[in-house]
Amino acid sequence: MKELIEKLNSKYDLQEIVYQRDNLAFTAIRKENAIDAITYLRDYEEFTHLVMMSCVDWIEDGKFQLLYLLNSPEKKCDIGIKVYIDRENPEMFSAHHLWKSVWTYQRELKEFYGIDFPGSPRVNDDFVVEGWEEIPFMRRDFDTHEYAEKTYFPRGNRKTNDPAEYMRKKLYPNQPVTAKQRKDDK
Amino acid sequence: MINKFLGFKPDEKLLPHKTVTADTEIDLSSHKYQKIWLGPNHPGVTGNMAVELTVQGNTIMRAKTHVGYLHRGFEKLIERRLFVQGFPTSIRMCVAEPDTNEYFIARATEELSGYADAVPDYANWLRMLSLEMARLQGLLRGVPGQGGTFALGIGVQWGVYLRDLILDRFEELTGARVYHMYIIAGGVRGNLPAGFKARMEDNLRDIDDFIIKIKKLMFDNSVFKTRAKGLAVITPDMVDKFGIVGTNARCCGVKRDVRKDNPYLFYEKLDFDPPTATDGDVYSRTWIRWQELIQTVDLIRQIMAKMPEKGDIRCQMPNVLNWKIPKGETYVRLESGRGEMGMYYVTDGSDKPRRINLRGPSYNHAISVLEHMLIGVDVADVHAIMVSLQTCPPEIER
Amino acid sequence: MSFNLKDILTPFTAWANVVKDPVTIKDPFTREAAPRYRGFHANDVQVCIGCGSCEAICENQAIDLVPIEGVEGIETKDGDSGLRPSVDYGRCCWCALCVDICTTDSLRLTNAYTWVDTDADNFIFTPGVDKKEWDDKQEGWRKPQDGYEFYGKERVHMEEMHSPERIDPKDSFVEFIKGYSKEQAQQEADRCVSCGICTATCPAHMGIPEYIKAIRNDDMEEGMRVLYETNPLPEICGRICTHKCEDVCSVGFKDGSDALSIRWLKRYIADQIPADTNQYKDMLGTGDIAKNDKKIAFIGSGPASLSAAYYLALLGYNCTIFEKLPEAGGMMRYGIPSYRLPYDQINKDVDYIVSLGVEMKYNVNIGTDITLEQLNTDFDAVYAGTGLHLGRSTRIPGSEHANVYQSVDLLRDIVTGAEVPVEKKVVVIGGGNVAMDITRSMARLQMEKYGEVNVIATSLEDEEHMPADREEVVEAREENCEINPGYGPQEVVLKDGKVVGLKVWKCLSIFDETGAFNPKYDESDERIFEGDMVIESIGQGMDLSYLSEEIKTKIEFGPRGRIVVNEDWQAKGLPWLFIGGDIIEGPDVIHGIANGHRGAMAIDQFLNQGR
Amino acid sequence: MSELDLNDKMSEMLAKSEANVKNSKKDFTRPEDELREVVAPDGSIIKINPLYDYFSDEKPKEEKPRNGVVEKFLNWARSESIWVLGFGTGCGSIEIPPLVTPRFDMFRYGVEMRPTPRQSNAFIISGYLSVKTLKRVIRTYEQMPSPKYIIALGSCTINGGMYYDSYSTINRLDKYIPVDVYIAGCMPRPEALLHGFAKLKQLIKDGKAEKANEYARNFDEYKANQKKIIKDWNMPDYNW
Repeated sequence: MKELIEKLNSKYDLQEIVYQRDNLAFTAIRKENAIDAITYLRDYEEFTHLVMMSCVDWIEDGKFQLLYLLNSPEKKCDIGIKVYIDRENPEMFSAHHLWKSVWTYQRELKEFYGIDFPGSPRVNDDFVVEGWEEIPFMRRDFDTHEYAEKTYFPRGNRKTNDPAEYMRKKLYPNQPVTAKQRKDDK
Repeated sequence: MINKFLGFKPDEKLLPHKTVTADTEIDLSSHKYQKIWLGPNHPGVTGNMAVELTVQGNTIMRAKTHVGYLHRGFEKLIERRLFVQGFPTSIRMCVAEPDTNEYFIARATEELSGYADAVPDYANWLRMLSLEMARLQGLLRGVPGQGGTFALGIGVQWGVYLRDLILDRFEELTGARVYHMYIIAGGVRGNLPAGFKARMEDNLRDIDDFIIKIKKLMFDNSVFKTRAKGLAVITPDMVDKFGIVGTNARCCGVKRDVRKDNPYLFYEKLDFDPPTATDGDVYSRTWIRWQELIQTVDLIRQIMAKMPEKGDIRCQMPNVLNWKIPKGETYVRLESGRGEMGMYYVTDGSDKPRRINLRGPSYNHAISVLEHMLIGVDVADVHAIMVSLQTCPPEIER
Repeated sequence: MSFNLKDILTPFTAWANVVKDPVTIKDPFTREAAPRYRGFHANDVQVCIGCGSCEAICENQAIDLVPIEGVEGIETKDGDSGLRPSVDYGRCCWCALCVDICTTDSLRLTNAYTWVDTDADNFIFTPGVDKKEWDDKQEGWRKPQDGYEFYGKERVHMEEMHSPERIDPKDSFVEFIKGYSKEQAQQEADRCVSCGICTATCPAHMGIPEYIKAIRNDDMEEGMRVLYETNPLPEICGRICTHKCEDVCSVGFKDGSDALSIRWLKRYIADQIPADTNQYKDMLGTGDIAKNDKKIAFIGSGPASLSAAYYLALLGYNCTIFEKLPEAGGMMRYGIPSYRLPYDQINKDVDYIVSLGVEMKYNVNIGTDITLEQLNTDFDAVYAGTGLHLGRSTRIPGSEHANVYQSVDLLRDIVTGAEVPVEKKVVVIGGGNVAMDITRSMARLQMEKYGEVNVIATSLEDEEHMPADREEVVEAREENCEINPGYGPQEVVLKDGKVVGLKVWKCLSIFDETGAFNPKYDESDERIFEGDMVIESIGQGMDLSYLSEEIKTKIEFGPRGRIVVNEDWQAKGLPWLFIGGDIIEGPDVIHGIANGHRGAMAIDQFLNQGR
Repeated sequence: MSELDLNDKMSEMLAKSEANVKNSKKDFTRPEDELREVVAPDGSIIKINPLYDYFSDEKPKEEKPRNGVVEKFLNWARSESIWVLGFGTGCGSIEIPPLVTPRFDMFRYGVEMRPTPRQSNAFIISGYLSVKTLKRVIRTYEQMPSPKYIIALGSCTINGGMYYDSYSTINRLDKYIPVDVYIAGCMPRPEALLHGFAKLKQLIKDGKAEKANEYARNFDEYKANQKKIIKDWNMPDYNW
């Protein structure tokens, strides 16, 4: 595993390398090198099985992190290739020519995160939702709870109490201490 | 089909899928083709999904899978929940074998927070037991279900009954029939009840009996053979190209089994060899699953014999309400009844996961593989192919 | 495709099932679920304390906390929020995490599973309050045992000096509880379930879950901000608070689990910040406060006055504290031995308050050096936060003897450095914290003087009802003091004009049926505790000598001689005189701090009325 | 060119031709291809392509109960033949197979599964409904002949269940289609489902299972609610 990563590093100048387990490593690679590296791993290093493609929204850094998780059935180890792309107008090179399953993932990422993969077949088709009008729902800045409350109106026959506040009023009636408590008591 | 059955040999050239090749232009306005939707409201479709078929006569020219009818946004919801709250939510991602998802969440959080080695052995054996029981109940639905797609309803009646007996055992062990919520970070949520092994053994004996009956019913059945053999062949070169895993890969001789390749829990201590076949068609896939049924019964017996009599069920973990996990990411996988399942788990140092992503085998099987397989097939065989690929829509759309 | 006859005939073996017994369940409607099945909720509302952990852990927001006031047959108890969980079966997923985290083990799931209704609004109920047919079912999911815990049950042990060395004359009055390390504090803080019952119970309503959270996040400055919001004496309170919060802590509710050591965690936060008033000011954002022209005088520098002065100083008032004794702190300094509360920690808290512009005037005796009326004319308002500095006597025969002392006097003398009489054998009367303080102080002094400990403490209350904190009693015993609870003093035995012992009778009961103080004794069980001196420590009285006779006629006195105050802490009859601290609440530092804070708010309101 | 790539090529061509059909201005000359004129719900007259003709312009009608004994007899008959549509909308449908098979055997109570809405009178909403499924459920429900009943399973149909904060699933089923019987549980056991059927039978016998008529009466309100959340309303208002 280590030698392989070293080899990859000399070839593609990896950005971060994390050995999560003996047989699992994550590494970040530059966007322009990514497809090249993945093709290399597939064709020359026996990483023939694409386990999954995924994406993480690092909104605080303004980045999307794409993940190509490759598995080598021969070496029985996995390598996760991470690619950071800008959150503004996110776009990534399509890898649909490498595996048949890739275009489904890319279609999913397009819908879930709004990442475009030019050239990928059917990438603009609806995947799981119909007629979605908000921002892509898997982005961190989409608040699903707020959206659900506003759209699907839950039943209104419920009310809860904070034990601390309720009990304080019971034990020390009309004896607020902090400004917030004074406000509450009024 | 009846012609085939009675030995008539129709002119092969007249069959549409033989005359229409991939080069032929398909012009929908020509009125030669028709679009039909199979599902979501269709009793034969596996779960709530749809296949949009473009057919000429009885032959499928083109298929498109439509999913999303069961989309609940789990991955988004779990990002809003504490680590301990994630697992009751996550298991709903897969109704056929929910225990697998419990294991992912538990295992990933343990690994990322450094508790992976602290889980008691006894708890790990119990985890393995519940995972194998889940595989067994899935197979008890799946194997006869394949017969069901060829109108052999009786097998389903037996299988579902026996599955119910396993669910009774689950109920005893875990407290629920379908969504067990048993494997929790740090261990499991209950001890083996008194007399469990004996009752389980009783059920396993019934299943042994069923295994022989179902062989006679399905695999020695000329109808089943005629229809299943040669149908929807997976070739070894397709396996990596489409990301085919599990029994669907093993049916064409590519031996892929996470339990052997990347052993987890105590699978190294068990004696088993995943079955393989060479034909790659619906028949051999079902045949492998039937063999796996035998093997799973054997594995459960082995687990019950080898597991310690008692032990701790959970290690001491941080307070679940305040539990934070340092920044990190991992991928955990296991072999479910449908093949390799896995979960990509990212944490960012807060008390909630940053991202989880489930990799279900159906993601590829039901979309790219199925759409490829259905071309040139009779409409009547669609269900058989879907069931034989073990499509499970909830794990596609999550 | 070839097929043979066998393949056509074998499937017909399925017909063999025709002669088999059917597997159908005859009556599925009454079928019982498994004993561990997770069905519908049941709650033992008498045991439940309404801590809300179930609400916190529910991932579906299915649980609400609703009041049970007015529900028949349910009484709330100490540390009971008066709320009970109500479950929305339009949300529940029956994962039973609520059961597993329940701090009282009162919540469980029965194995009932049938609830059919035509109205969706009916699926909300309060288990145990709304009667359901499954309430009496015993089968179902309960929290698994055998080491399955969602939070740590045991308190993290705190380093301390052990008995022989802690009464070793070398450092007998050095603080012997060492405080938590960072790891220990975080581990202890991790046990908190953030229910807030402590906050409600604490007279000062300290944000306990919030500062414990700050410990978990290792953010001491945030912790200090939370502390100072309601309590300006964290170092002091972190050591000697009577921690009513720990008594009601939901984590320690069950047998075999310890309450969170909230007091030590508070001390941990305060200890992490060095005694540097500038750093305090930066941290708490009190660097520049706009002063106004109002002046307030404080009588006494105990917790109530310090707390009131602090919060008023923050609002820009000019505060002056008049203290009879040479240093600030009141009973905290002069009533509590330094092995429990070292002086530098008192100074740390006081120094910060002084740095905010609070003026301290020591050795000023109100009433003699300056009259209260004079204060009224010089200042806009006066706050009296004096403590209980007068010892009470048992008034038993022989108690007027010179070798019979009052514990408060002795404790004060120890602090001021005056000569303290130490005899070889000492008997202490009293079972409260002050009695323990004097017992243990005498033990240390005896050790210093004679090299051995010979102190006997006795109290009316029996072992279980001793008012002192449990750990005080245990630690006193560790220090070789003899604690003999359950005896009533009858006479100081004199021989040749010298004290030789204390005659006691076994006490059977302290209060009579009406609840009045009327102890009953077993006269046959008489003992004599030998001793050369007797120290009385049965409670303290207040010293109101600073009130002139004229003022005394203007204000009202309630039971036990306490000054009656209105809800704005003003003495009835004298709106400019605000009262707080032990003289209205009894001896308790946190009460003092709390009503000091409330008094400050009342003074602020009083002085701002005109504007 | 391998077979796999050929399939891809075929897909591309098919997609192209689909686009052609959608954009084509070609007149359909055959009689069955002629455009049909209908009155839309808003009163306007529109022309629709017979290929996409799923238009119905009649609102559902309330069914008035018949006279005393006749209605009683009919209700008894209805209650003893509950034909359930085999549409597994959510995870609760995993508990349907045990009911259909010998162990719980619901046939003995007169409950049977049917493959098409035209033959069924009961619809089990087995748990959560994503908006995408809701659209299909509404169409299916409207295609079922009256009298028809809805059984809702689990928390999700009552108040959103564990997906209360999901952007994709609805919270309250009764806002969109009328529900006769709710069964609590996540998911309800087969036995609980049988209890649900028993309750439904009782309601039918008592003549209280009138939710289909309620749907017809408050049709506009239901439609408004449905349209509020189904963003691409590319289906007709009347589906029968």
